[in-house]
Amino acid sequence: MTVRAEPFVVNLGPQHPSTHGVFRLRLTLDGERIIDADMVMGYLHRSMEKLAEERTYTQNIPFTDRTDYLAAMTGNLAYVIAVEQLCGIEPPERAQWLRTIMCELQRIASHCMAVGIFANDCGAWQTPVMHMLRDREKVLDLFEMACGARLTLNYMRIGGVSRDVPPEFMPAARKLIKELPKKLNEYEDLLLENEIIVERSRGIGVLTPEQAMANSVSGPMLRASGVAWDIRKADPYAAYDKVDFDIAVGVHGDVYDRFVVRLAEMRQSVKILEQTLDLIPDGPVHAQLPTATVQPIDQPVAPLAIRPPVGEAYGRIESPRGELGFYLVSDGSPAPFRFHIRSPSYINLTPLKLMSVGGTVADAIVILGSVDIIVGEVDR
Amino acid sequence: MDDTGTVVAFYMLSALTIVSALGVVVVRNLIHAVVFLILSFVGVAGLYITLSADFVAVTQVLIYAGAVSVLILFAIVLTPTGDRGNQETFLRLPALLLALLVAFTLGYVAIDTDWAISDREGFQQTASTIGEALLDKYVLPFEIASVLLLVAMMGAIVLVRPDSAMEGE
Amino acid sequence: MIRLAEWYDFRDLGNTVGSLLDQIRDWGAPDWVPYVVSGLIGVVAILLWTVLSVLAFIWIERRVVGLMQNRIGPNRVGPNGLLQPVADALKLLFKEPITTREADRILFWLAPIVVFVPTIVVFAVIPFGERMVLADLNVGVLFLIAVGSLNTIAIFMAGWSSNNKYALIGAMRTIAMLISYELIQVLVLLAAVLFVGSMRLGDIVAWQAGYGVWLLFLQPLGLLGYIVSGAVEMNRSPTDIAEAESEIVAGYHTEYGGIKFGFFYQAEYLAGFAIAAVIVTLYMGGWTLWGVEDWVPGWLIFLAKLYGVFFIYIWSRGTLPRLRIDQLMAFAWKFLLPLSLVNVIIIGGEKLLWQEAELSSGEALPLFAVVNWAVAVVLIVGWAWVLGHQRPERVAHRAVLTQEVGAIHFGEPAPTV
Amino acid sequence: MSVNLEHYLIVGAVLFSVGLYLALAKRNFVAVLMGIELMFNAVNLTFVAFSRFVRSPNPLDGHVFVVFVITVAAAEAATALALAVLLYRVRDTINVDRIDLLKW
Repeated sequence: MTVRAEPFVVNLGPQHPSTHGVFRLRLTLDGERIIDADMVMGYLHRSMEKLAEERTYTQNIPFTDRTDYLAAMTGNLAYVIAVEQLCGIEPPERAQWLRTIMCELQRIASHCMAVGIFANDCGAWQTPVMHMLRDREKVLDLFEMACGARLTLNYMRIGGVSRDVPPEFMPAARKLIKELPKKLNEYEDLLLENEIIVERSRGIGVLTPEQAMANSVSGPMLRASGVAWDIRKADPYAAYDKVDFDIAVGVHGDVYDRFVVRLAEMRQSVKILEQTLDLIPDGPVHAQLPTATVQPIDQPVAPLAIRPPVGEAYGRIESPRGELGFYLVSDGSPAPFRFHIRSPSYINLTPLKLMSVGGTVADAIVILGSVDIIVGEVDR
Repeated sequence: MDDTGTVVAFYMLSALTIVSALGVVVVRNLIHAVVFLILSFVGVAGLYITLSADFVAVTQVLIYAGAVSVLILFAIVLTPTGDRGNQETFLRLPALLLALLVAFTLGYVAIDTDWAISDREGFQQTASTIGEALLDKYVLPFEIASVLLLVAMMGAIVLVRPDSAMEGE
Repeated sequence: MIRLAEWYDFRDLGNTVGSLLDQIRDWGAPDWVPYVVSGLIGVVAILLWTVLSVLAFIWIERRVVGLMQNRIGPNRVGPNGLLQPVADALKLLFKEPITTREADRILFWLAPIVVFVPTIVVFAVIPFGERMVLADLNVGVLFLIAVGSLNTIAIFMAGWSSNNKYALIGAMRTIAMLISYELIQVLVLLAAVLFVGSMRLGDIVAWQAGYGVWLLFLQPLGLLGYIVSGAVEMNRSPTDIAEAESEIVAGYHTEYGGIKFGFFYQAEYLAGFAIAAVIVTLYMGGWTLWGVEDWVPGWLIFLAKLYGVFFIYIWSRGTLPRLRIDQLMAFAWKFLLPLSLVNVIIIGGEKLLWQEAELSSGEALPLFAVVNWAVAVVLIVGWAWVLGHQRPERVAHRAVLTQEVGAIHFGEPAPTV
Repeated sequence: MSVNLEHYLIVGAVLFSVGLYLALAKRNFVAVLMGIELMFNAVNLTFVAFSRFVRSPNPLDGHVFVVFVITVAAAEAATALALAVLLYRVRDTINVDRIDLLKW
């Protein structure tokens, strides 16, 4: 009979400085080792999917930036692509390019947050985060120039983009793209070879490709486990098939690789932005909505609401956290019959217990940081 | 030993030591008992200073108040909470009588015999003399003490290691 | 340099106080009065200095770390934030120091005091200036370690009595850390005392001034060991395990509110000053600066060096991430302990060589300095390599870039940085 | 009025008897150990007192003895507390009364 320290349950969250929002992780500890970890979610559940069924398709667009509030652009785009598939609308050329630019800018901003918060979870006392937020501010200024908002953008429309970018957007974007590689080199010098970060993240929370695929993980987590799967290449949308870029892939599947993959992805986004800013054509930014779907005047519901034909559609894109998809079922009325969000953060959390059992409390925090969840998207 | 400062210090420190020693006996919670024990250790260290034995006083604080007390605290934390009430065993009275008997005999012997008091003043500094004595006159006990410490350390670790084979029935 | 008249020559406050004491003796006070008065002046001076510099440094630290993170730092309260520490102190004063219902009342109340006292007592032994030391013990260095080991109990009391899971984990972690790094401190200070030959801090400063060399140049391994264990003792920079915000919320002082938490916060800063003071006295020549102390007041040089060393800790707090508790323990037992043992052996050998071979200090010391620095570099790099610092899975690398979708690259060699 | 050897010996005697009572009367094994530590302290005190007051060729031998006593006491405390933990692990109690079986 050994000294059995009876298991010791510790609650991380919901009110905890490093669980990225109201998310609770109940850890059962034997001394310092974690025996069991189960997640308690739903603190931020706003029942978006039910609310969306009472609103018309156009009124649902603002919902999509509130799910993943750190990557609102990608939220809008995924929903809008789904509706366009439903109605068979083809947005004009310039709108496609504008969507690509906006999504890549959003990826840079979101990855800045993710890498900064990860270094903060390792204990780096907010210094890396503050530097990365400075760069994120520049991206948010560009968004403010384009659509007036910084976080909940509501920029995309069904059939194109809400408005064309002002003339000073392009030079500002070019200036940002010139500065970013220098900043990224600085972060890589500071963080990549930092002894303590390497010590805290190498070999921790390892996810083999088979486990990743079995848990349907997507995004940087999947690529860190060595699987080169990127929806921008696999099922290109907007103007991604006309741009040349690489997929960043890790080789060990541990926390360090996720951090390294995110840094490499930011470089790829800069590479894409350089090409898009040169190749973007002129022209209209919003398609002409086909009249057939417009409802005659005498109907009490908003006259111009789009009424897609009966059927279903699934639009998916590569958001900074993984495969973000919208599944819409239309019954011919102006409001969707079923509005479901495939949120990558929620699904990326499934292997959390698999990864953190056996580690210590400090590892659990670092692993949770590397999954990079957004509780708004997890709880919808 | 007659300047007023040392005399006042002696009475205060010995009062502190004896009261906290009695506190260890009286108090009902074992953790409080350890705190009183640490207080008595520090009191004894103060008494050493009045005897101008500075090296021994600091070693006492370092070893007893710093290390041994933490050992005792950890032992209490690792053992069951049931026996933390500092209760007495059934042979309380005989123990009390024996303790008083010992106290009186020692006290009587202390007062009765006339010790060969020397008229020496306090030591100026003791550390270097102790060091030299340890290394030339008492070098053998010094080596044996180090071996003893090594054995005690290894013994303690082997005893407490969870997967050690020494299980009970 | 003309010596100004005794009493208003502020170069060293020592003789100012001395002349004051002679004044008292002339008034025919009994012999113990000047002794008590000088003690009183010393205590009041130290307390005043520590409180003021803690307040000053709360402000300096928040501004400096703010600048490191390209933000401004406190500038609302008072002229660009100068009254911020005072506001914090007042806030702490007015907050209700609640005691949790199940807490062990006496220990809960006693813990902040027992944390605070040893940290202040360390300053009694530190020589601030020429004759400015409160208690000139000739076991000074041992006194530093003994008092340093006392706050282990205080942290246990705080963690145990607040009856809170987080506090208990924090207390256990801190105690394990403190004990293992205390061992390193003892070995490192042993080497320093061995070389100088006396434990009295005054003698150590005089020795360094006499030979015009700082122990910093002679014992790099010792300094490395002491800086790291100093960072551990004051729970700061890469080792703030106790109140690792991202992990267990606030460590052993989770349950403390109001001025009780103020004591812990103040004790942490004081520990920082104490460690910096010991580093300056032992390794950086205390209040002497190669002769500069003849015309610049000694205590001014000492304070300048002390704040410089403390700035290094602020700097490392602003940049370095935190080590896990088991990595920190492994670092102590597997890396620092062997190194400090080797350091003691080398220094002992050099001391013997210096005395037996009757080398003059002119040739011996530079030779020893070069040898020690070379040995330090070789040992650190070699021992880190032996411990597997550069083993394959610890080498930093970048992501693999590929074009074809769906390929599995798990386990392939990655481009190193 | 001055303090001399007898005062210290009396304080030592009192401390020793309190330690003895603790060692004999307490039920918890760790409390018994605390009693033993107190007795060690009492003995140390008398050593230092003798080395301060009594005439002897080299007076500081008392201090050397105290240093040896302290090391032995520390080693003994470590082993005894390891035994306490082991006792708890095997017998599930460290109540001195219940451990009366000479073999186990």
